[in-house]
Amino acid sequence: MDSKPSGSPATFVDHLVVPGDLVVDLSSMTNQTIKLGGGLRQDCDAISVMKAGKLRFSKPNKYWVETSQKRYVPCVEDTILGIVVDSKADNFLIDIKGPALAFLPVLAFEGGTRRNIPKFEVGTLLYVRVVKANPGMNPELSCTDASGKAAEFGALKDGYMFECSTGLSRMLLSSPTCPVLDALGKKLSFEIAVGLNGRVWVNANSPSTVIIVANAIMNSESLSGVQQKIMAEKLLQKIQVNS
Amino acid sequence: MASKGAAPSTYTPTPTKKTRPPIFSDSDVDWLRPDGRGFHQCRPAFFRTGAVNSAAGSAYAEFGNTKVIVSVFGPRESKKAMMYSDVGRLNCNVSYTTFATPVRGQGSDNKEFSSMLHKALEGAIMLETFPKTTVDVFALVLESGGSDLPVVISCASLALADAGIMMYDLVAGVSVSCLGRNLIIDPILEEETFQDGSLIITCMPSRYEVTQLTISGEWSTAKLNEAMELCLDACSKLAKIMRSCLKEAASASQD
Amino acid sequence: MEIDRDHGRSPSQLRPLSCSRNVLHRAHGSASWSQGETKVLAAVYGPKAGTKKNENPEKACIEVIWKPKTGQIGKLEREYEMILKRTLQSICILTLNPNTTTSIIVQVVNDDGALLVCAINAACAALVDAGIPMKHLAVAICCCLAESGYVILDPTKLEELKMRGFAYLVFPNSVLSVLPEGSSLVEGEPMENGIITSVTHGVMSVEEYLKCLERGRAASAKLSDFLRRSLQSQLSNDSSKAA
Amino acid sequence: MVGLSLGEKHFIQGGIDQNIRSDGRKRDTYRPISVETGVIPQANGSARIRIGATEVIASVKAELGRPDALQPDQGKVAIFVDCSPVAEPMFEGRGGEELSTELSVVLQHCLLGGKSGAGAGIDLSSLIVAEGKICWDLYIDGLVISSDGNLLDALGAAIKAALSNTGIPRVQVAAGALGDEQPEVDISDEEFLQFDTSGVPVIVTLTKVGRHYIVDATSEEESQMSSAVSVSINRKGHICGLSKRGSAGLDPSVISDMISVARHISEQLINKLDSEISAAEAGEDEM
Amino acid sequence: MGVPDASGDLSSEMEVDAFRRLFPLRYFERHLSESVRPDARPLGRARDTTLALGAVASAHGSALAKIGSTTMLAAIKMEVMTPSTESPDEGCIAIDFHMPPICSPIVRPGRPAEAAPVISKQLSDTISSSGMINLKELSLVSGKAAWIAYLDIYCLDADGALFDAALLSAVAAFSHLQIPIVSLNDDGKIVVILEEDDGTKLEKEPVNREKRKLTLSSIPFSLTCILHKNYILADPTAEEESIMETLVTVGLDSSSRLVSFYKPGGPVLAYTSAVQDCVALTRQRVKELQEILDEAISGMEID
Repeated sequence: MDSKPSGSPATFVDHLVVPGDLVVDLSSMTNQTIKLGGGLRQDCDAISVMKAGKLRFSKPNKYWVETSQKRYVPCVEDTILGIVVDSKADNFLIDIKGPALAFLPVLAFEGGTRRNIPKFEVGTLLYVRVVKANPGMNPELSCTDASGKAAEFGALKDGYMFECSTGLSRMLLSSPTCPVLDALGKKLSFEIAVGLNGRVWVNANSPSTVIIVANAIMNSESLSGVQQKIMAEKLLQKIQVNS
Repeated sequence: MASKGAAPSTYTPTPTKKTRPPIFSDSDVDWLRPDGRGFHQCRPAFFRTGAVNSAAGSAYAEFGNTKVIVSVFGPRESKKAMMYSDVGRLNCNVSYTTFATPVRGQGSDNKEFSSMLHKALEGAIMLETFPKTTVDVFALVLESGGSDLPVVISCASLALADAGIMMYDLVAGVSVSCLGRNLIIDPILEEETFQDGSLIITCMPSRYEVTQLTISGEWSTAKLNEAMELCLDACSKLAKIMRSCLKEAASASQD
Repeated sequence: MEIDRDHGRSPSQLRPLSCSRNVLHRAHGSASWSQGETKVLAAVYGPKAGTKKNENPEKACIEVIWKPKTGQIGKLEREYEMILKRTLQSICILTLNPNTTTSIIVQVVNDDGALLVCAINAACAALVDAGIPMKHLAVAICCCLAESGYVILDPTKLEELKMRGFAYLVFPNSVLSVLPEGSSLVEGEPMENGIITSVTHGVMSVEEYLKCLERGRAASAKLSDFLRRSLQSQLSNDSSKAA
Repeated sequence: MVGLSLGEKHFIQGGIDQNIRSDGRKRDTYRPISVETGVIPQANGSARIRIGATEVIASVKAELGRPDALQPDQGKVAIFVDCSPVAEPMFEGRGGEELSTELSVVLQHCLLGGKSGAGAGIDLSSLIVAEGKICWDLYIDGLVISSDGNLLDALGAAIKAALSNTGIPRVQVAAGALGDEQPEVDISDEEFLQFDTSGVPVIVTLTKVGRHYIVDATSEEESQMSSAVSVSINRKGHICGLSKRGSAGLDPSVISDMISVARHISEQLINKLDSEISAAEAGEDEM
Repeated sequence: MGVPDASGDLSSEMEVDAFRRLFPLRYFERHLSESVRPDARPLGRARDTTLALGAVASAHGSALAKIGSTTMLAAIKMEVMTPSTESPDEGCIAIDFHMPPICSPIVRPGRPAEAAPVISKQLSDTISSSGMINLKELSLVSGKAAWIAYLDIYCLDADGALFDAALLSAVAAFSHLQIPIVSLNDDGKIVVILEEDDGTKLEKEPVNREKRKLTLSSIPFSLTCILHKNYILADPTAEEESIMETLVTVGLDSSSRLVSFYKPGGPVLAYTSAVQDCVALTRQRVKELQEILDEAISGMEID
């Protein structure tokens, strides 16, 4: 753990914190702006934790608490997997595992106009981006990136979707590539889309590959990096023996 | 403490000697009413408005042992998801306390009285002055001493006036019991138990209009007319008392 | 005067505690908490959209449903629901998810004394598991007064029958802080743990109540240590893989 | 509810003003009445009444029970009305509850007399088996099958018909029961006692539309009413009950007038009903 | 935190009523900083309290208590029950607290108020813990018959501090309670002996000639306080309760023993000093309430 100057929160970085812990004392920090991420709040001069998890710090001044839940609280710029539950004249209503349904405006597609409104059946799985997440309003989604390009956003056809905790989905997206995906990717070819809201979609040529990948990911829910690797390799060995 | 689970069966001890019902035989005209009133004499009426602070309007009425509180709330949004209506809704509810009746009751809502109260007041309220909204009239009978419904109705119209709900007129209610050959006005609980017939009139005295009339038991035309006369007369007297109560409250608030 | 307790417990010794999180698959957060033979299971669902009638839509609404071991709920359970609801409302940050409802279902598994405090502890752990934003954690403790005026903590059902007074106390967890010792003054008062919730049964003198308070406060430190440790041990499983 | 255009409303009101209603009737004529008795074999008595498109069924069930402590020499009668969703989709679920309670209450007032039991259409003391110990409890149930106005009159007539159709088994009380003990009874399944229904009143509802009042209003006409008075009158011409509906107030003199009109009409109605009932009973016997 | 500042600027130009509705907390804090409450009370003073005994003629004991505009009507009806086998010579008390729709705009018919069962439970807990009533006094014939006292409390007007008013009306109803004289008849049933029969020939010896009044030892009273920042407000109104949510109810009996210290959550934590302050306020209040009760009882005896 690198020690930092000025009565700083260094002692808690990368430690597990629980709600109520005061982790940063602003009065002892002079002339420094800090940025707070999820799970932290400011209470006068003290920064306190409101969700249990691991306190993270990223240079120069970002703090957040890494948490893992079954519910998703929308946050701007998150990429997530949503399911169409209804379509209205102006919006699709999308379930994103959050407290409220999200709106996906029918024009929020690359080159979207009134004339080429896409048709989505109820139940369609979409890879989308959160563009608005204000308390008291339904969150708003978009199927384009910030420059208006479709990028990879849009409907996901075929494949298999399963749910996991938000912590696991964040781990899958982390860089460098997480051990389980790394191990699987060396032996199998498959497509994967991970939503930060705890939804993962997998597609491959053979159904057995999809099943292996999905199980490997679900099993890694509470495993450490090394354990993940071992677990994935064991699974892969099994199919190689069988085939 | 309070027995949990299987509640033991309890009973109210009754007097040793069965008090036989007072028999008002047809020939006997000279009996006295239990409270010493004349046949055509009402109990002294006491009204007070503003009994409940948290309500928009309220009134308390006491006729002998009959004690009633009525609160009026609104006009406020309709809780029942109703269709659009260009007139207001009136919602009435009458309930009894568990100790209102001589035998400990359940203190439940009285659906019959609730609907009667509604019918008696409906015609007097200018419902078109508060479209889309509801006025709630809730009555609680603290103690039942006979003629409960007419007292509730009179008290409710006073509470409505206290709440500033627009009305054509106050509504006064009076009942008459028929016991044998005699007509007695404003019966008490004991008299009601043995009555052969009853007649309840609620009316708007200054307009001389009957808003509600309920008769049960067998009546000849002559007796019916006599009873109606009696009631209407009492209603107009009652309305005077109600009016003076409102005036008093108004002048007190001005001071 | 000493009081003999089962298994040679000392008066302020708590029964063995155990807590496990994420015990239910479908709930968004869950925890089971046991103190000796008393065991309570709590499940959290939400936040869901919308608040109930008569609740402030500008805040999150908390709903508590008490499920007794057998039979239907009566006045006692309604009181427990109300106490739990008020207690949890005061530790959660309600302004963050306005117009949502979070339901907490408390299932009694076994009652061997100190049921209410066990339920509060279970509910608190379940809220952490669900990632509901919280100001701080709460720990609950049951103090009893024997006829002789002696205070014992965390009674069993058998001991409860012999007691003349009970105080159920809820404290915030001890604050782990970066602030230097002594500087943390709350409006002129030294930092001592205030009471979140207090419910008493039976008669006692005011001095006896204050004694209970003091003993409860001392024990609450032990409890919050345990809560922190149990939350951390389970968190570390999740998070270490990312490391 | 009935949805009417402004023109239709004027047409109905205008017709009533000119004493010719939209179905050709005068203000004081009933629609054709048909009576059928014994429609529910399981009940002790039952009848179906059709007045125009309004159709109701009444059934009477008798059970042995204990008399009230206050009135040890009388049996008990309870009247309940149910509005079937068949009659109107609005009655689905709890929708008909309000109307059902209202109808039940009015019928109880009109048929059961005062609290002491005086003036009741049914002689309550004839229901007693052993004083203070056993009596018959009559459960009278009304069912609205099709509703086209004037439900009260129809229900009143149906109950009257059902009561005259009712046979109550003869009961033998075993002697020798003492004190608080409940005596043993022997219910005969052959001998039945008939009710004396001559005292059962009929209900005449006068509906005030505009300045006039009409009998036997259809639901279209009822939607135009300002108020209605239902009077229950027995053969002697005595008033046995009265209840008022509708929001508008009425002048007392108008009420007196309405009562005397109702009394006049009730004579015709009672005769008409009696002949229909006896015809129906005769018809049933033949079958 | 832009809102309070903005309101501060506005307050000079805004009408008092509008200010009260828009920024209720700010409005109250303004008053509190001047150590006064919107109804002109000092912080620690309870509202005017009145007590009338014997308000319900059909009950055996009754009382009407008013604290400010919070009004409670309590009535006791005595019925006879067979005592349980565990305690054959004890009677029983059944307490029920009702909030009929007349008392508050929040309560609607058919949907009972959430608070009602909780207050019922608190009342029976407080009355039983205080040991005010000796249940043995309610026994009639050991193992055969005992009184069950049905105490029903109706809230007629809800304007804060419901529990305090309910408890006051309950203890007052018990002190007004007159137990009817009864005897045992041949069927083993308890029957009432009418007053006028007294003195003349009695068919049966009454079983409870001496036990017409309950001896009430150590009567409990309570005071609800609001904790807000460092302020303690005694006897809050409904408006105050809705704005400042931390409530503490302290119950003390006449010998100053604590029968209840009830603080269900709330954003403000109670420190030991606040606990002591609340208890001290309650001590004062108990003296006042005891006087009010004594006065009401002596008023009855003169009549």
